[in-house]
Amino acid sequence: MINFDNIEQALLITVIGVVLIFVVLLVMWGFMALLVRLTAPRPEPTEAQTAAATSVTDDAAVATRRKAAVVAVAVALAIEAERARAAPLLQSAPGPISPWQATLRGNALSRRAGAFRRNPPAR
Amino acid sequence: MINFDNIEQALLITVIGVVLIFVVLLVMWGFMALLVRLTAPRPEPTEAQTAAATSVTDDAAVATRRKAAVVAVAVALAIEAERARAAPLLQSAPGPISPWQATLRGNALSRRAGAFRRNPPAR
Amino acid sequence: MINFDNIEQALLITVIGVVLIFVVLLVMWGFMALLVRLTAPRPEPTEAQTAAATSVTDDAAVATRRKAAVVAVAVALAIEAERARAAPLLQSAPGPISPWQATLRGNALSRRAGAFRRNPPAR
Amino acid sequence: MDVQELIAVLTQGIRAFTWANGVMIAAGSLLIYLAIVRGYEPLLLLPIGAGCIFANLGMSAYVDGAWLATIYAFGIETELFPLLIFIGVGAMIDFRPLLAQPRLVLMGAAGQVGIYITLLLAVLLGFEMKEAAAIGVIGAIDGPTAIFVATQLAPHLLGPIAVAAYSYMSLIPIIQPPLMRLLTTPTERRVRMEYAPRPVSRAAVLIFPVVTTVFVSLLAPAAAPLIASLMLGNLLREALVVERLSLAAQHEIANMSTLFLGLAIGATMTADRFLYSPVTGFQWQTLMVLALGLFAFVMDTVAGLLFGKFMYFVSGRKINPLIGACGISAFPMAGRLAAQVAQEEDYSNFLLMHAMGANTAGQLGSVVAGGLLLALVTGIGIA
Amino acid sequence: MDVQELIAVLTQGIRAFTWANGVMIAAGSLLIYLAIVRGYEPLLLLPIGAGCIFANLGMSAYVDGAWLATIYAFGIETELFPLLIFIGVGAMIDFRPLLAQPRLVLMGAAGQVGIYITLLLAVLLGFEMKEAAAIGVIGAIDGPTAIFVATQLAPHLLGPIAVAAYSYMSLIPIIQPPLMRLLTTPTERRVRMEYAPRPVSRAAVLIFPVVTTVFVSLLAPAAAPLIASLMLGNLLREALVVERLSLAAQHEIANMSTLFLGLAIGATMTADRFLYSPVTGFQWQTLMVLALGLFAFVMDTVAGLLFGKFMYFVSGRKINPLIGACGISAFPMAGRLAAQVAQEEDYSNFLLMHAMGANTAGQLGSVVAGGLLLALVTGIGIA
Amino acid sequence: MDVQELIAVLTQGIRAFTWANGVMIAAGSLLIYLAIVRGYEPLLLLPIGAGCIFANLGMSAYVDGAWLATIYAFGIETELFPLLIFIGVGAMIDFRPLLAQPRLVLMGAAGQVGIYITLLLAVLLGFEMKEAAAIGVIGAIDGPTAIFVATQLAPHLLGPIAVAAYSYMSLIPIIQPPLMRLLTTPTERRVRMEYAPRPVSRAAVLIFPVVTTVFVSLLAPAAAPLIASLMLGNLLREALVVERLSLAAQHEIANMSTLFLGLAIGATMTADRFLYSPVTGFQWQTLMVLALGLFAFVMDTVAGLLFGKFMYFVSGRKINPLIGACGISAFPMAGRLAAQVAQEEDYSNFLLMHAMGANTAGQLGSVVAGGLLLALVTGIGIA
Ligand code: NA
Ligand code: NA
Ligand code: NA
Repeated sequence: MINFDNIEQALLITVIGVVLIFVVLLVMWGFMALLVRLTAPRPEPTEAQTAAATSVTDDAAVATRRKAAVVAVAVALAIEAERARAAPLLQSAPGPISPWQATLRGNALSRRAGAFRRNPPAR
Repeated sequence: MINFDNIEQALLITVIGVVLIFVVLLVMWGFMALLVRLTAPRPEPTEAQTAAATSVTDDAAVATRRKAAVVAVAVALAIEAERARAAPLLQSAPGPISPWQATLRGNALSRRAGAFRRNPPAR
Repeated sequence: MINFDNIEQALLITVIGVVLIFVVLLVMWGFMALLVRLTAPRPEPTEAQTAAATSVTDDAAVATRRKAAVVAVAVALAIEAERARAAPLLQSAPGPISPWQATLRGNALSRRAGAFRRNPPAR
Repeated sequence: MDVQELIAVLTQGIRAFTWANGVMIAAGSLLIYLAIVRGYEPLLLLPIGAGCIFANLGMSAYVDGAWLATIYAFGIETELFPLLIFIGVGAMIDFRPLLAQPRLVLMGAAGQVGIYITLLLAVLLGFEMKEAAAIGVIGAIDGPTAIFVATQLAPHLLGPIAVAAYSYMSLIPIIQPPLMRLLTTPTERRVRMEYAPRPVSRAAVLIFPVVTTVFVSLLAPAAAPLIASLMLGNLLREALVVERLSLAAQHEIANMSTLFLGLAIGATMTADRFLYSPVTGFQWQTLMVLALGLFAFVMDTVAGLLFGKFMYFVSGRKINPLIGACGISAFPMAGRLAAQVAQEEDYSNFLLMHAMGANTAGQLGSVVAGGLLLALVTGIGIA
Repeated sequence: MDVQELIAVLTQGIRAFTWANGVMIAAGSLLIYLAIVRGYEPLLLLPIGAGCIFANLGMSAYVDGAWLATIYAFGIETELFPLLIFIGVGAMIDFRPLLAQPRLVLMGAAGQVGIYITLLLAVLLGFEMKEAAAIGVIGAIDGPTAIFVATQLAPHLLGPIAVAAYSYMSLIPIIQPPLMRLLTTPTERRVRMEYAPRPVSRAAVLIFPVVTTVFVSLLAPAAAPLIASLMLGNLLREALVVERLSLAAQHEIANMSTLFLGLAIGATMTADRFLYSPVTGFQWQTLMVLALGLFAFVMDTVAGLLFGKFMYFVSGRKINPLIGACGISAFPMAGRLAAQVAQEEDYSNFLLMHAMGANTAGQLGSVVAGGLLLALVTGIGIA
Repeated sequence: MDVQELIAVLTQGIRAFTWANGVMIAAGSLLIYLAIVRGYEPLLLLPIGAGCIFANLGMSAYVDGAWLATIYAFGIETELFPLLIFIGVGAMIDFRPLLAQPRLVLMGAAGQVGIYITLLLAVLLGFEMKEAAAIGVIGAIDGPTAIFVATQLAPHLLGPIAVAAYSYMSLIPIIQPPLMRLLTTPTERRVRMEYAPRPVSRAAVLIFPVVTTVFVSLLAPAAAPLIASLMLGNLLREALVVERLSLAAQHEIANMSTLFLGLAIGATMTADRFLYSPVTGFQWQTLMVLALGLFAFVMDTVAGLLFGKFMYFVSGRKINPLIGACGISAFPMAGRLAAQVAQEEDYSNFLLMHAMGANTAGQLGSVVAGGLLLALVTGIGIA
């Protein structure tokens, strides 16, 4: 029942297929690296940036700032991902909120902003 | 011009058709009754429910409550029916409110929320 | 290479085509004028209208009012045109605002409303 | 290119135009007028009216390659449009009132009797059996069912059948109340019905559409696509986890299908098939279909009310006979109407839940009756 | 499976790729660039650009069974997409400014003269009559009309015609103002037009689309689908009772048709038909179509302005000749542009209402002109 | 019409019904149960389940002219539905995390190895090469890719393949974590990855989809429609100027395609092809496809994790091997899952950006792998 020709062919396809997918994606790597490098926005350090760059020198501070950035990005990404799933929530997608949701959120924001202004909203 | 074969057949179809529709829907009755009975949520009387059940004993009160319930349901249903017609309004359907509606409602609520007026939201 | 038959035909088509388009649109002019005239709302001058008509007599005032009307209409039309382009904004079109837009607008309005707080918005 | 040829080309449209086309354009305009000014089922009568006008300006469903013919082939011949609309209808129906009072389902049987009485009358008037059945199905008082059945039995009558179905449907508030008052006594109309429904669990609401589809499809395979699409829509609604699809069914899909269905049906209403053909003369069958359609509506209501009276006696005067009139389908107008007429007699009498139960039963009954009719007429091989 | 065969399979894509494909992909990318960065009619040029790229990667509209060929067959060959877009366009147009000042309708005739001048020039350049007419119709300055006519007269030129129509349309703000300033004097541009329109009743607004459909369809049956779909959309808009359908026409239907129309048209832009064929060499006609298209835009504007000047004299200097430039269609850009140029001369001169009236007249005129052209060219049986 | 004939007509549905149909209806109901109650990919499993039930009630994709057959012919045979869904998917993907860390793209290669291991096993189990490849492509762990490839290689296995693809996809949170814990050490899972991405310019984000389409289409023409539709969607998203089209792709088009795709695929699951045929007996291949599909999921994850460990060593312990598991695709669940498992070990370890990068790489890899597989299997002319 086993067809050895088929198996040979399958093995061949497997080897070629696996090699090719790596080759293609390696090329993609190169292309993407190049693309991002070539189109990178020209670094025009403003005064503020320069100041920041010089003032923060110890590694710990850098690590902390990096972590904070990562957290922020992660949260943003997670929110984005959630949005992408429940796609109707995307950008100005149709019907993202019900009338009262909008109202209550506005309300909540107002109240929260009033009471805890020193403590920026937790999330 | 009148085709008696046709009329005979039409009569037959009429009789069979009317009988069958009743038979089918009778079976549906049985099925639905069974379905609702078999899947009924287990009655687990909580304390509050028991108390209510015992405290309301006179028929008039029961009737009044029933009527109230019916009114509520009727109103809800009518609203639902209206909604189904004007389908864009359904649940989180697209575009439930205009931008300014949302704004003004938020406004109204804020005003009502007068308590926090002194600290206007940061943004 | 030049086919004189074709050119003759093209000239003929041009003449006929240009004449016909004018003829058709001339007929449309007549039809439209007639349509608007025949279906015009019966003029039933109310007291207010009559009063206004008599009180404003000097040409300058008429011109001013006319200009104001034109401005209003022009602005309205321009808004309409914008809307028609960015059609998602039409009437109760899907997704006119994002949740946070709504919230922040409500917020902004609240703050602005601060000055006139004694006169809550009419609606 | 001489002058004569030129004139021939330019007058082509006018020369093809007949007085009958003119009358049909007037008829299409009338439908649009009724839709816009009178509010008669505008979502369907406006597109049908427009399609009718277009059909009589050379853009009928019978001109190969014309845009309305393309739409007709795409959605009517394949029967997709009525089914897609049914998915949307299913997503708008709540079967809880019916599940809570399952005996009301019988009302949905009585309300279909008019189908058969009309079929009989149509045969007597000389229509072929298939035509008679297609005309009778106007009595299902449910647009998509009528169109689905008529497309299979008598596509050449699709225009008048659809127009009858939808225009009388919008006349329900005019047709039914007089019959209600005629056939019931004030005492009967004042009957209050107990509302002590069984609680309907979520499981029941989810199992119901699935089992109903299986059951009806086995018993009336011809009705299978109708019941399947209706119940699919209902399942999308009740599943709660596929709101995207449920909303798509109710909006995008339903809106597009409704617009194109109306246009395509209107596009069948050419003068020579609807009014006057140079070959076969006046098309009397159009008027007869319209008249028989009205008859079907009346007969359905009468049968429903009489069955309501029967239930009134059988139940020991506990069932208000008015809800018999909801069994005709015409969801959800008939339901609200019965509740209103009951309140005319006694303002504190709330029948809405019962009326809506009977009304959804009518929706079920219409589909089943349509399928049985198809089976009986096509299955037995009547010419 | 030997190595050679394997290499053959894996290099299949690359071997089929020619330098001309590369150039076409660059052209497609340019269209996308113009759409995104310059904002040139992005809703159409982006899909056309993408379709052009795909077409040159083996996914053209001419590969049987390929996805873009399926979409092409579904919506372009049947002419459905431009008509569906027209339903949406109709639902966005307000004809009140035109109804209130019906004499402006003549502007819509003058703005079509460029169609015929371009046709003449194209014939002189050696194009077949049908091709010349299809190229001329770029001068209708209305995308769906151009595509509808070109599909029937010269489907092989659809790509360059659509690209010309849409890319020049987005260039209107660059093309028109210099011509306006060249052909009119400041005195003429400063003319203020009285705005004392007749009140337009709801009845007029509802009767207008119906009667216009009948009238234009009879006179130019070839234009019937265009005018019918445009006026259907307008009727949906003005009916007020079918907002669901009106919104569906403007959004769901218009968005999908626009996306797929763009893709399918782009998918006709294969290198061998657009740029260089190994068999027939360079496809000069592409460049000629693009050049003639620009010529058509200029000629339309010139004709419109000259007619505006004519009206200026005839009316006793009461009509501002600038609004003649709105008769070209290009709704609604041309209308707003004329009002702007007038305000450059005199900030307190408000022409917008008149300009929009002339602009909607141009929309009507474009459809009529397209239909008449089709009738004249196909009807008379020119090879 | 005698009684026997009548009974024959009325029992037609029941007589055609077999025990196998009953089992398939139960299976369809199970899919619906899993979709609604367990939340397993409800957007697809609910329509597939419904379609399966309908298919076993006489409305299969194989009944000429039936509504589901019409939908099948319209969107599955033409391959339009998966491609339209891909336009929507593309419009939801953000490639910035990948562009910022391009080396992660290799993860997307490793995660496709399961495709080939499964293909090998399927061949060993006696499947034809095309069938084996269609089964293997379940290992692409990407619904539209699997359906696109299976439609071309083995349409008769489309049902089980789609069910496997989507039901296991929803089981990712159950399948992957144990394998992650088994194949990696706590030390490895605690590796923190630096996040110092290059800034990604708008130009890069816009050029990326265009160049990727060109590159992949040239290398694997069979994958061209997949990559083209995915990247078209992404371009619509990133263009910002065509939000209408982007939203239409994500909502209207995606919703309708999803619903009809699910129904049409379910409609292929007739008892005689899926379970038991009176002619050929039990259809063991269904169970084998389901088992092989699970195997493919496991193998992909294993290969991804092992490659992750390889990268961990190669990079000097700077790459967390968990993100290897994201290369399987299953966008975006796999990405979030890896980040979660990493946080189980160390709450302050944020891997999400890297995981999402690898995950989008997996999406790319799936498409490329699917295309290469098609090329290798069909191109070389294996029977
Ligand atoms: Na009925
Ligand atoms: Na024009
Ligand atoms: Na994968």
